[in-house]
Amino acid sequence: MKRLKFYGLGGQGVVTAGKVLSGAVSIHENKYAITVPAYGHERRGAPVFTDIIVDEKPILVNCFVYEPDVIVVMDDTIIEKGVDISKGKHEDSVLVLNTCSQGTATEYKNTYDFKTVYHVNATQVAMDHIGRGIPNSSILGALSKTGVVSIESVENALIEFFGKKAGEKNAQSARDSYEQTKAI
Amino acid sequence: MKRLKFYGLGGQGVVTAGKVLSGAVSIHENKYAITVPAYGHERRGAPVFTDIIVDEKPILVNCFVYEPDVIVVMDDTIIEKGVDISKGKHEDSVLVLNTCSQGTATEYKNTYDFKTVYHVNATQVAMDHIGRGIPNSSILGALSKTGVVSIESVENALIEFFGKKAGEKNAQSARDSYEQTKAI
Amino acid sequence: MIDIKKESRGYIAHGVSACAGCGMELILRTVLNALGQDTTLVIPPGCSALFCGFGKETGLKVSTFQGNLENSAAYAAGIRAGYEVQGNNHSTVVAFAGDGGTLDIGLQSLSGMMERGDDVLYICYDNEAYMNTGIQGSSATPLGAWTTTTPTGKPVYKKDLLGIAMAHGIPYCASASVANIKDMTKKVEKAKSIQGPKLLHIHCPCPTGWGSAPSKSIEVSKKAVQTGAWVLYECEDGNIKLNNPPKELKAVQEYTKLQKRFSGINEEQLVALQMGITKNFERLMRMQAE
Amino acid sequence: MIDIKKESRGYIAHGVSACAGCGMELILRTVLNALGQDTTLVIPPGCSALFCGFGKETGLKVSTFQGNLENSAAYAAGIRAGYEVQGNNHSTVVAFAGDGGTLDIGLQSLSGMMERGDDVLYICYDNEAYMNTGIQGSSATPLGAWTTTTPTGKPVYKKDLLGIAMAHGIPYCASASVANIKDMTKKVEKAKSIQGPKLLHIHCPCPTGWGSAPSKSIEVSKKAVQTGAWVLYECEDGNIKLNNPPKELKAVQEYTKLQKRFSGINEEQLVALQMGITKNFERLMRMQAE
Amino acid sequence: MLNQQETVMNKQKRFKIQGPCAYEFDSGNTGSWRIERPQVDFETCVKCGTCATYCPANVITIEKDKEICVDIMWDYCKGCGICANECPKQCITMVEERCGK
Amino acid sequence: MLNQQETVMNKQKRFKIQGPCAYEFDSGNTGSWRIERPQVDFETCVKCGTCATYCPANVITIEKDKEICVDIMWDYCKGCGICANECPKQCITMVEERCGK
Amino acid sequence: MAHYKMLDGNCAAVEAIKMAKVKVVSAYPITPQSTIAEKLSEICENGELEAKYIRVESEHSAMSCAIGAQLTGVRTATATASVGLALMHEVVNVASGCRVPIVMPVVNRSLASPWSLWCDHQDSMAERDSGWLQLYCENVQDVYDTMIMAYRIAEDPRVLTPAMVCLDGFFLSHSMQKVMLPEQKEVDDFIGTYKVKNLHLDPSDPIVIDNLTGSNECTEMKYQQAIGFKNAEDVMEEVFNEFSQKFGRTKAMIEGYNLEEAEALIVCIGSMAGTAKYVSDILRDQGKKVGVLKIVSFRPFPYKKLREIIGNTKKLAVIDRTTGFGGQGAPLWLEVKSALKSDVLVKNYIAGLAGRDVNIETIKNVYTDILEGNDSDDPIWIDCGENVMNIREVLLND
Amino acid sequence: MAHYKMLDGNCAAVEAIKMAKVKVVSAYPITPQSTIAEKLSEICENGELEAKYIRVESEHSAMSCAIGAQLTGVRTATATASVGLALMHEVVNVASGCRVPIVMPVVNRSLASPWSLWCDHQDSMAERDSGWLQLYCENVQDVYDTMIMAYRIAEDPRVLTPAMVCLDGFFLSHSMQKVMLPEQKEVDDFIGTYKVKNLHLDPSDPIVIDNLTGSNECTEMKYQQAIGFKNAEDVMEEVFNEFSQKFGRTKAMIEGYNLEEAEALIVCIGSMAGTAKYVSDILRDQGKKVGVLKIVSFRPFPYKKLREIIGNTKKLAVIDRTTGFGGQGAPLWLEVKSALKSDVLVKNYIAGLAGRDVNIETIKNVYTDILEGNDSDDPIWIDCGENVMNIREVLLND
Ligand SMILES: Cc1ncc(C[n+]2csc(CCOP(=O)(O)OP(=O)(O)O)c2C)c(N)n1
Ligand SMILES: Cc1ncc(C[n+]2csc(CCOP(=O)(O)OP(=O)(O)O)c2C)c(N)n1
Ligand code: SF4
Ligand code: SF4
Ligand code: SF4
Ligand code: SF4
Ligand code: SF4
Ligand code: SF4
Ligand SMILES: [Mg+2]
Ligand SMILES: [Mg+2]
Repeated sequence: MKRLKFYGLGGQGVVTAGKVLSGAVSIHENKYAITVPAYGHERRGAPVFTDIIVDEKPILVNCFVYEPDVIVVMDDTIIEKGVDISKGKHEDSVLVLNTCSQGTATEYKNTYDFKTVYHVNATQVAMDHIGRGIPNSSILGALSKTGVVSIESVENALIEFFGKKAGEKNAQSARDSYEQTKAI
Repeated sequence: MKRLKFYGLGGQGVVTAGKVLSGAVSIHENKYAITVPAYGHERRGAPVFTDIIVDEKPILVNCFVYEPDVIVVMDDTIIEKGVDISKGKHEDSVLVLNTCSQGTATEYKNTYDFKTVYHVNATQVAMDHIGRGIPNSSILGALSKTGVVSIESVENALIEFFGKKAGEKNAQSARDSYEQTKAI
Repeated sequence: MIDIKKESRGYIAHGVSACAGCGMELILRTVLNALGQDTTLVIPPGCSALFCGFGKETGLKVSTFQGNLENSAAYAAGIRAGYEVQGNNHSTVVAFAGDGGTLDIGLQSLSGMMERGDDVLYICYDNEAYMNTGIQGSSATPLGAWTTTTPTGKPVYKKDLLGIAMAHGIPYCASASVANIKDMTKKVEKAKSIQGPKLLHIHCPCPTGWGSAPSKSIEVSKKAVQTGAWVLYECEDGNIKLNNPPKELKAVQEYTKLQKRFSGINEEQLVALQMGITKNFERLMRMQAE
Repeated sequence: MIDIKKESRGYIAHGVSACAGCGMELILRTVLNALGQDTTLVIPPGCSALFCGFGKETGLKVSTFQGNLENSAAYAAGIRAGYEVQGNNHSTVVAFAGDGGTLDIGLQSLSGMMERGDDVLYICYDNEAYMNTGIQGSSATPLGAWTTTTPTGKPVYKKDLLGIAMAHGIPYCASASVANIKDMTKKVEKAKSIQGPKLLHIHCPCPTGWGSAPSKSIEVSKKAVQTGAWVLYECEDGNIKLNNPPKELKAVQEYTKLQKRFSGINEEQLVALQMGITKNFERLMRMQAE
Repeated sequence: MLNQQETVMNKQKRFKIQGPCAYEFDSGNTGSWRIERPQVDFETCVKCGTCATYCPANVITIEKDKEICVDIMWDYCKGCGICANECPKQCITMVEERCGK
Repeated sequence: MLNQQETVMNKQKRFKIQGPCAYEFDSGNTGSWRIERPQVDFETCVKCGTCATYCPANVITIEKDKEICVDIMWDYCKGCGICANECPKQCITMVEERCGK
Repeated sequence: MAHYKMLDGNCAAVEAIKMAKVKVVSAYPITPQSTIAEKLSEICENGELEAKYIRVESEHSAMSCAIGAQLTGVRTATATASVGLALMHEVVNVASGCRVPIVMPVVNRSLASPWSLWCDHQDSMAERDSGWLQLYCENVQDVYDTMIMAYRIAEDPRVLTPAMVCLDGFFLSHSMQKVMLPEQKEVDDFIGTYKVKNLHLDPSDPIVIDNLTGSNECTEMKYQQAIGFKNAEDVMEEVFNEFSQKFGRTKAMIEGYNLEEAEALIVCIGSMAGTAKYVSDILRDQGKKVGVLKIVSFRPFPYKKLREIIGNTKKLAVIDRTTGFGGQGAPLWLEVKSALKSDVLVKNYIAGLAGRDVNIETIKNVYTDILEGNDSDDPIWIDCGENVMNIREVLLND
Repeated sequence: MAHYKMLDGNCAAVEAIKMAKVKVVSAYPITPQSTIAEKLSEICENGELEAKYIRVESEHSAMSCAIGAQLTGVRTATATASVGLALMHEVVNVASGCRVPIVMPVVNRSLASPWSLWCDHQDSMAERDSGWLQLYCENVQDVYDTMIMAYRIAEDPRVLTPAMVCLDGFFLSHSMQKVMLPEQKEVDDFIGTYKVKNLHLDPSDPIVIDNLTGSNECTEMKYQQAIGFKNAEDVMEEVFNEFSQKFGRTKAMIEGYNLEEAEALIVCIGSMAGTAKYVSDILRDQGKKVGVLKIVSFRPFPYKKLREIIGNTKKLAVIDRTTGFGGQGAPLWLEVKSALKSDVLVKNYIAGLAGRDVNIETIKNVYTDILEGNDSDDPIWIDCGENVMNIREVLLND
């Protein structure tokens, strides 16, 4: 069982990323996944997070993730908004980070003591492929690097989710991001 | 404990008669009484009945009267409306009947096998004293003959209930009726 | 299927326990005569529910649902929808509710029905108080009238149901009265023929609640029309037409003096009542002129 | 007593989580500025409840009760009565509710309040849908507008709140808009000064629900006024006055084209929308003339 | 549509119903409420039908050809007196229902 | 009436309250939402106050005497752009909040 | 001086409201509550009660007005029954959650459907988790007394919980009985003037009431309510004691009758308790050791007191005047059964629905059945007709 | 062919409604139900579902429209949550009393006050006597399956009782999970077309529905409802069996997990059952003999099955996601406790109120506590903060 936590800002498609991921593993990999949505009260602007649990066998547990194996951060400024992305992190937790700077990635790695940080400029990749800086699809490409899901499944799930036309662009965005992702 | 059942028609003041009686014994005789109201659904016209229980000590029971000791019939045509006034009557039950005819009284006595029937033309008495044929006060005068309540208490209760002016007329009506009542 | 134990003319039993002289009884008979058998009634609690009967006995021959006090319009909308999806567009679905069930507790569901455009005929018989529970004041009680909850006369004016209906822009609404049975019948028939939400607001004399003589129910209604306390008019597609309006309004006392509920009215209230009536009549005449 | 953690100008915190460009935020600020501290607010669920805050934190400095969606007017009437019996006639009791909380589920309690004549100021900010639950259609949604529950455009016209209010004969009601802040302020002040039930119906641009650019919230409201999609007027003691009405109405497209909710509108709907707007404007002009 | 009813009737069956409903069309004996009853002066009557129109209980039949041209169902007439009040010829009088009372 | 508040203040006391209520007046950091920020050309500005009037967040102060005549509270400005859209002189431009992004 | 007066249950409730000097009244008529609404409007208008009467357009608004008004710091009154209470349901929970200690007479009447005008406890039992105290009355004196005590209990700072005072429709609401009324001053002394330092509205002292509350605090606030209920038990004890000292009538959360060496007890609520007592007297005379437990406070439910009071009795017949559809038993039975060890036979009887009379025969039958002692899983529906599935046979299109 | 689809709980409910081919829909949005209303309106408009969508102005009208429409003889749909369900309360009882077998998803959310958007079972538990079946779901597949089965059960002529299918707000309503969807034809075969020969409106075949009913018949009609609940147990058994044969997923009114020689069991409802199972697996691995009882059907409550299924287990930890103010325990506990002999320790835990997470720790704590076995009268409020009476301290005029 893998437990993931996605952090981001409203409008970045955090919840969508979670949904697509669960589709990718559930439908395209014959595994199981559930999303555990945290729904806030604010109309706009609050940091958003979503939890996903992935497993080979049907998932029984239905509660929030407290000790994530994978932490996905879709906006590297989120820590300035009072969000502690390291909450519940354990020895083997890895980080997937959307950032334009390797420096930031290293900083995260050191500050929070991650074994591995996967990073990519997902916003830029998204901009390149879909013309809008919404990094939900591209960050999933980066996530594939962790082995939680295959990039092919992500591509398929994106096409399914967004429909053929938009889906393919998003799939390309994910693939591109997957290829650009670096692990440190 | 005495159990009474009043039968009459809408507009005859059946419920009022019950209330006044319970006031008479409760307030003016230091006894206890409760009315058990039967509330129908019809807007108008249905036969009306009300149950009263009278006792020397506080009354515990709160349910309808099934075996009345005293049956008060405020309209002698009520039996034509499908009402069985003899329901639950026992050996010692007495009848108080508003009728203009001794014959009817006798008929009731024989048909239902009452030990005693107290009868009076209560409607006429009411008409004489209050100008309207509403026999509620006058029938209470007749009822006094049975010993359930004293005529003085009835008079006092009527004055209390209707206020001094109207009350006194009603009291006179009760007294007059009391005096005219015959037992057969 | 209704099992006829005692036959009647029309769709209602002759012997129902509405009070002697009840205007509502006459209204419902008139309405059903105009609508015919292919009708479904929704009747909320209130005096009209007397017709639904008690136990397995009923006083109605048409298919009927006795709903709650506040949702006649919603039940009717649901029934209409149910018929529609089964291809039944011919049956008339009618809510027949009192003023309390319409202007007070049921106003919201009525408003929703009117806004959505549901094909329902809503009829409010207005006896101007909660009669079935014992003559408590409603928003339809006229200024100055006694009820058990307006013991010194109602301090505010009657709510204007047709004004509210017209603000909803429904295709047809009208007032009617037992004072004019032909007019009422015509309006019911017209309403039946129109698609969409329709509202009839029918003045309903209630001897018990108004303290009028049972024999005077029609007379008092006529006086209401002659004094302008009740204005007969209709509004079709936004166009207002008064039906045979009095040339000149009689003084409101002609109307009030027939009813005990106005016996305690004071001078000030009477003046206000008269003023409200006159203003309303003039307003409607003006709106008609447009 | 409010414990100020971060001070603000006026009675509302600067940083509240209403969307960027939200018209409702501007409305509530304007309203409270005009009313001042001696105010009690009733706020139902809906976007305006954001100001009530979360947990022990609030964005409001005035005494406030967050009620239910459907009974703001009744809560306000109760509060008014409570103040009155304690001799407080000075505080303004205000219900501040959305269109859903006013024209749909809350209409009945509002109607009751208006009929009884309770001394309450009722303000409806009208963003023309249920925004807080995710843009579902309300009775205030205009014809042709997309919402999640009117996916092909709403098939019927918007409910006429002021029409309904005027039918209740309340002493003062008016429409307002963020397009004209001065006018809004004046109306709030006037409403405050009048005894009895008052209603303000304020057009409220909602970039999130309307699919308009946040920066265009004022522009779109101005277009609403210029096209007659929103008419600024007031009704005092039954007399209607349009406030600075446009000499000539612009075509409704000027208004609709700024908003994605109208992007799917078809020709027929557009014609109907335009017709409704023109008719309404003319009707009001006529009523003013009287 | 409703004319289909006749044919449909044939296919009707008794069902045991659960829940509240009524289907026996019956009539109360509201005639017993009467304190006064309308007495028509058939001579004066012009058979205009006004009384029938306004009778809330719908118990008046105008029989133009019969001597008793205004026929009242005594089982149901509540004795409200509306017919008497509205008759343009004032040919209806309300008389005490029961003599001697 | 409200002026009494000051005096009343003295008699205030902390109460333990049961049930839901809020009394800490606080402000969210809505400035962080901005993607673009309004940049005022102080030269062109005529200090008319239109921007301040329409700002939903009420974060604009017109300081007639200062060089920075249009003062914006950056902690709260949401970057909606209404001020820019409404400025009659069009002297407000929305510029990207974070460079390089 | 205290004096007797003939009152029905509704008038007794009004008398108590009047003597509690409520300041705002909002009520909507419904059978059999209507005379409460009428009487209250009358005394507001004639000055007997210095209060404002709000003629609301529904029960939902009646409760809303009462909450709004009481939040400004005054005592308020409303009253309802049946579907009226049901229509309030949503806001009934607001009153309790906001700790607004309204005292409300509920004139018990069956809920639709089927439509009925008559008494059972379905209406108030459906509110049993709504965070209100629930006190049930046996007779008219009880209605008055319970109302008066309810103000003290509900408003106590340790409790701050609204209270329903439930009286059986018609059997109490319309039954005339003589009632001992105290002097106004005695009542004033007993319940005091209303002044609660909890949530309230005051423009010169603003707070924001009932805003959105997070998962991190809601449990706590609800727990506070639970504490309110716990405290209510102690407060009731105090108030009952003081009441009996001052007014001479004994009260208890649970009242026993003929308990001595009882072999079987009927556990019941409301007006039927009187009849049960009466029958138990008769049976005692016949040598049968039977008695009655009357539950006065259903919320909080005095389960510890119940355990004590039953002593060694091993047979309890619990009569519910409501159905409890789909549960193992009806509400009262569930509470009683779950409070006791399984060596006590606790049998459930459903009786008195929609006004069906719970008469001497009914009670006797229950005693006979419980004394026989055979267990049964499902509740026993007393007086339920034969042929129950065939009461409606309709000719319909096939 | 049956196939997997990613759905959240709300969409799964909509999928079931669509495949049941309802003909009239009336719904009012409320968090977290709103997407049900939205999705239904969408598929009504785009023709995926041939039905009329009535955009009602309140939940009260939503239920009223549904009742009205279904009375004409078609299947209808509505859905709600929290205060929305509370606002329907009055008419919820009409649907059941008139035996209109509506199937309604209830997306569980806490009731105000305090205002909360999040999950607990207060809303549906307050309707537990309203004469509706209540089925609770564990996961999204379960939502779909339960909805489909609910039509069969509710509409069965032996049952004729409406059904609430309850799904935890957010935890299910907004959780994406993969769901096996059958073919339309399979569903058609399973639930059949709607045709009930009970109360219905038909102008060519008139009857009068829901008129006033006397005390002499109301008990009988309510007893008919009770019979409906009794029958529902058998019907469920049949439907569950047929469902598992046709669709391969096993269902039961009460579902046991890790029962073998269990020393202690958690009894619970809804989505927390999954977490409880997960934890019990972990603890089993650690040698602790613990398991789970998931109550699927709360109405009718399967108390006999409960007695059987617990076997020799002597410790039950009942977790209620609601409060049960003023009762000895919360609703689920009351049912469980009253069904069992007193040699079984049945302890009540209150958890997960207003969205508070019932997580692995919570469950572990419950197991630890119950295994220790000390009795306690009052429910234990899990995760309730310290200092609970002091969470609001306000400066106010004295
Ligand atoms: C929710 C609810 N509240 C109260 C009642 C009680 N009630 C039944 S009929 C009625 C009066 C209705 O008045 P109206 O609609 O004017 O009809 P009328 O009795 O005057 O014919 C009331 C208040 C009810 N049935 N339901
Ligand atoms: C009885 C009830 N039903 C539904 C809801 C859910 N709800 C909360 S806010 C809202 C929308 C309100 O719309 P509106 O009043 O127009 O305010 P807006 O959100 O648009 O500002 C709804 C439906 C509720 N709170 N109460
Ligand atoms: S009270 Fe009035 S409306 Fe009701 S039945 Fe009697 S006369 Fe008719
Ligand atoms: S959704 Fe609309 S009304 Fe609500 S906060 Fe956002 S912009 Fe304002
Ligand atoms: S109204 Fe008079 S004249 Fe006309 S038919 Fe009747 S009785 Fe004859
Ligand atoms: S008295 Fe009344 S009921 Fe009888 S016939 Fe005349 S109008 Fe009809
Ligand atoms: S609106 Fe423009 S010109 Fe006016 S003050 Fe603002 S920035 Fe200056
Ligand atoms: S961008 Fe918007 S929030 Fe910022 S100052 Fe301008 S108007 Fe105000
Ligand atoms: Mg009425
Ligand atoms: Mg809105």
